[in-house]
Amino acid sequence: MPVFDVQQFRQQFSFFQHNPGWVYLDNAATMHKPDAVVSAISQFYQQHNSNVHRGAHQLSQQATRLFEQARTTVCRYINAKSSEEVIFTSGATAALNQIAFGLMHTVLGAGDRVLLTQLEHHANIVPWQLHCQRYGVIIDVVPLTADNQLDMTAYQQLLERKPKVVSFSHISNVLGHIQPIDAMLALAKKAGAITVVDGAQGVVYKQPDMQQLDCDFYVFSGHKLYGPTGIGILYGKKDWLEKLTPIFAGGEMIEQVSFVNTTFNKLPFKLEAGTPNIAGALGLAAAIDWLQLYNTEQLIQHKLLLLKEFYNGLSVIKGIDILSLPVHNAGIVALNVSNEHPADVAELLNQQNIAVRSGQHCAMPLFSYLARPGAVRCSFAAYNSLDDVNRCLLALEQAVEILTA
Amino acid sequence: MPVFDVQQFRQQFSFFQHNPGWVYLDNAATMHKPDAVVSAISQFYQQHNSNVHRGAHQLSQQATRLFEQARTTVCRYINAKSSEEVIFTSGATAALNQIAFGLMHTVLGAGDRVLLTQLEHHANIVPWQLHCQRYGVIIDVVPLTADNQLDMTAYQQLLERKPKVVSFSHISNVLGHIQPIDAMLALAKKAGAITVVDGAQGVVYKQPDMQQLDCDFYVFSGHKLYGPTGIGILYGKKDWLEKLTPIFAGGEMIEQVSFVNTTFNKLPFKLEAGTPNIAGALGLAAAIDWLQLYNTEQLIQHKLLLLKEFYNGLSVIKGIDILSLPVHNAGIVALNVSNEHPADVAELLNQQNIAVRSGQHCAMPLFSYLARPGAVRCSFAAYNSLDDVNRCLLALEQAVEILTA
Amino acid sequence: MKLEQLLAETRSALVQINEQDLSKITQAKDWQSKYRVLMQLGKKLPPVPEKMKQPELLVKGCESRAWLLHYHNKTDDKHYFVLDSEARIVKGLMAIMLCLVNGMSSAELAKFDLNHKFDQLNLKPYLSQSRGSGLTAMAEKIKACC
Amino acid sequence: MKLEQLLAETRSALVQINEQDLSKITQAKDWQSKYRVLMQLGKKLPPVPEKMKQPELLVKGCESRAWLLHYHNKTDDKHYFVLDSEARIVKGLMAIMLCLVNGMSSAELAKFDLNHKFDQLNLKPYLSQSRGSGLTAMAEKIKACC
Ligand SMILES: Cc1ncc(COP(=O)(O)O)c(C=O)c1O
Ligand SMILES: Cc1ncc(COP(=O)(O)O)c(C=O)c1O
Repeated sequence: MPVFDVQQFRQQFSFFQHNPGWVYLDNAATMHKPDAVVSAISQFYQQHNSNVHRGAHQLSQQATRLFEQARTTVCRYINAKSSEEVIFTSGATAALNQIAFGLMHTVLGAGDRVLLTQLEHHANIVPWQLHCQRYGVIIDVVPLTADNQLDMTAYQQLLERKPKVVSFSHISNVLGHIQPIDAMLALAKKAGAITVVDGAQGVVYKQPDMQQLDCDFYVFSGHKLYGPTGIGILYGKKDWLEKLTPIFAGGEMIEQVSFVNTTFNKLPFKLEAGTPNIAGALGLAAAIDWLQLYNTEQLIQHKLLLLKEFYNGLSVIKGIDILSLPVHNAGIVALNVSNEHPADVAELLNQQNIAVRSGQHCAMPLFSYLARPGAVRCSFAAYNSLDDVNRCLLALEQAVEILTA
Repeated sequence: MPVFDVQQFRQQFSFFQHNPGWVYLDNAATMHKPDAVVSAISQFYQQHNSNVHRGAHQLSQQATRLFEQARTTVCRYINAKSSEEVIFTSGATAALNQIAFGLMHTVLGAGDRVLLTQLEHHANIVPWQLHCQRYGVIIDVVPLTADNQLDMTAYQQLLERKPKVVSFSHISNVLGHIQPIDAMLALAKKAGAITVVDGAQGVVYKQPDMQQLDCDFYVFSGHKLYGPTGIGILYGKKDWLEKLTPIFAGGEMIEQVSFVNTTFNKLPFKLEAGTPNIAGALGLAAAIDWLQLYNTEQLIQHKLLLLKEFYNGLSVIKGIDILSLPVHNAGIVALNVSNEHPADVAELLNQQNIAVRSGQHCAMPLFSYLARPGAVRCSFAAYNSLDDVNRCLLALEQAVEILTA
Repeated sequence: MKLEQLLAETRSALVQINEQDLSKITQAKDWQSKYRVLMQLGKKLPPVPEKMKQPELLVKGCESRAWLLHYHNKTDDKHYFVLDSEARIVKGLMAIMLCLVNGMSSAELAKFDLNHKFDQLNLKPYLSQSRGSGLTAMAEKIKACC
Repeated sequence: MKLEQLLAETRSALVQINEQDLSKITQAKDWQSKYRVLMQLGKKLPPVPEKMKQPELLVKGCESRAWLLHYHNKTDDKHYFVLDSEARIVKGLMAIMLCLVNGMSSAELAKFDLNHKFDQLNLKPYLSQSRGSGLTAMAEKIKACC
């Protein structure tokens, strides 16, 4: 197997040619798209554009075929049992909202419990709050240990309260920690809970295998996986998807409508109201096809190399407060310069063309637990090079120098 | 003013070069995209890609600026009072669901009434049903007159029941009839109702003016207005948008989150949970910018010319049952061949490379009222030529011949 | 009308289609002739009486409504079908599908590859995944019988 | 500490910034020096005591928290401000903003064009629409006072 050639990989992203001066380390927010994805979108619009599941004509049938092929591509990639288990949504947020709303009333009712964790992204907190409040469902929260990892003892104790749903992120978008997902799912299942995994960051790290994970739901966004904005995936086991009340109703998700009574179409259509993001689905499939040209293990190793180099470099800069652990880390490092606000640090990095995100990263409960106003987050992708790491480190040194002068 | 040159207009759509044999008359389902829209999307991904409203870095700030400029473009186009009144959604269906869900509990409660019409698209029926059922809200329906127009007398009588919401389509997606929207809105407002306009077809016909229409909500989809899939607009007067409960919760739509209490961000962010379809928003803005290079009146006149030619041609084909009226028609003709199923007619047109849609067009209640199994729908766009019309007419003759042989 | 009678009539119609019409379709010179034959095929099948068209017999995912009745002879493990459709072309295509599967055993039905067969008959383009045509839905419903 | 005292201290700090520091920023040779000055600016403003940082004073849309206090002298129609921010660079930029508007009349404030002024000072890039920086949000909050 040839060694991983980061320059060859990087060349497939026109973005870097257009922005040569920049070091992009905001990958956990969104990733860049290889040209293959951009072409797939253009090609759809310029050659195959038509609405799906509607037309009596070949153009529409062809668009439908492409759209359903995209579903199959996703299905195979995540090793779902069948394409019906793959629902296209507008993103991870939409998918989590569909799950939370869809379980209310039918599955969850007054007095039932939902178990979340302290480090969830708002998208895996607020939809539950929004709908649980209306239906009297109670939310429990798994706390963290002193080194910012999930407290597994507390998790087990909370499972004794018999939550009907356990929902947690595969990988923390702030800390980059890979959760002990197998153990967590096994315990949740033993406790009889429906399991929901927020895979927004998880899917980026490694191809997730639905049949092996055996969770009931798994969600992610296309734009974080080299794909377009406005598309995401709600994976669910068929039986559970059947139980979800659709959050959106509209055309084609319906079997029969009258003003008296409406029956829904079968899966996956039942949960895809309205004209879907056809180009988005094709773009996501193109991203997956493209990604599969590479060896996953090599990409992971490359990212781990970057991570190691980064941690090494950080250890010699004075006053750096690192929140992320280097082990079981998917390539995200949250840090602060002691006694400085992260916004100042990020702004000084920005001046040096280092793109990072600062703030609370849509995870306010985590930061109130950490008792910090936020953090600077450096998140790495396979297209980042050792040079990117070193430029970031130098810029960070410079920032520390200016701040502490 | 130079006369409208349909060939010049048409040349801006690569789709037609790639599909030279086809006559595309399925425009009410989705429209083709000018190359300007496709380039805007590619350009975003290849030059400016970044997440919005999040990053501390210039790339993100630039993406945010582009995204907010897109909002301003839409705001100006529909003459909304301010950009806060323009919410990006994944489409018209999502927008209507947000309105229906968002008004429940806070504005609508048990015993309240919502007034719809017999010819609505499912997207303006089922969301109301879905949520009204849970909250005990009653739906009334405006019937049609013998010539398939809204029964204005009945409308006025139903308004006497004091519905809290009146929701109807600007233009019927099946019949193409332009509703007497000014009169309907005036009456609804006099009755004190919140007014919702499904503009999915309306916005395509003519630039809608929010301040002149003065409705409370107006929604449409990008993909039917020369724009991308996966993007749509929820316009609402600020006061009403403020009253909507968000249907989706997640990142950036939040001001403050804890496990005890969550407060929402201000408009428009409150109603835009999660990473938005950034490329979609830019694509829609590019479509609007491009469209404004043309004279709306000329485009309308061209479409009316096509319509006249089509009606003339239809009048000499035997056994054609036309459901649409030629007056106040935006360019959509629903028809049947007497005693034949529309699917057969559409299939014979398809064989001749005429792309039309057949079926009930997501408007089953209309068809049960019309007592027909469906219809063939020919919908025209400004890029259609007289040649398209004539080829469709010839193909229809051929179809009739085969069916009645 | 009883199911037995419908089954018998369908069966003999299918034999006739198989022997006489299938070749006409593959040999048709132009699409017009092909469609004329297709529509005649549909007419050969007995119409299902309105009151037998129960909702559970509806093939979901058809733009035009279609109904499938099924009978499994347990003694010799053979499956027999009756169908009707509002749309004539679809009915013709579905009739061809029935020709291929009527009288099959459970094992044969399970193995049956409609795509392949339709390909051989140059009818593959009709088996689109579009919900419109409903042929795939019909094929699924047929296979689900075994 | 009382509001009067904060106002007075802010006012004299702003005079000093206006007279001494603004020119330093425009004349700074490299970005490092510019940022050093910016951070010094922030330090010149008196910190707002924790218990005065009421939620309603928070400027919404800042990634780092910032607070704005306002006093309107009705006799001579002049507006005075006090601000604080967790982030030093943002505080420096906000201080410049205050320099420009402190003591304005309602009419002047309504007319005031921050974009234009920041452009003149070569600070326009900081006024992005991004929610992160919060400068635009601060400017809006200031203008909303009149
Ligand atoms: C009148 C009307 N309303 C709503 C819709 C739904 O639009 P979309 O499928 O883009 O959400 C359509 C289009 O199908 C329509 O024609
Ligand atoms: C862990 C996690 N969950 C959910 C989301 C929400 O994803 P999106 O904004 O694409 O809907 C994100 C990304 O911001 C995330 O990192």
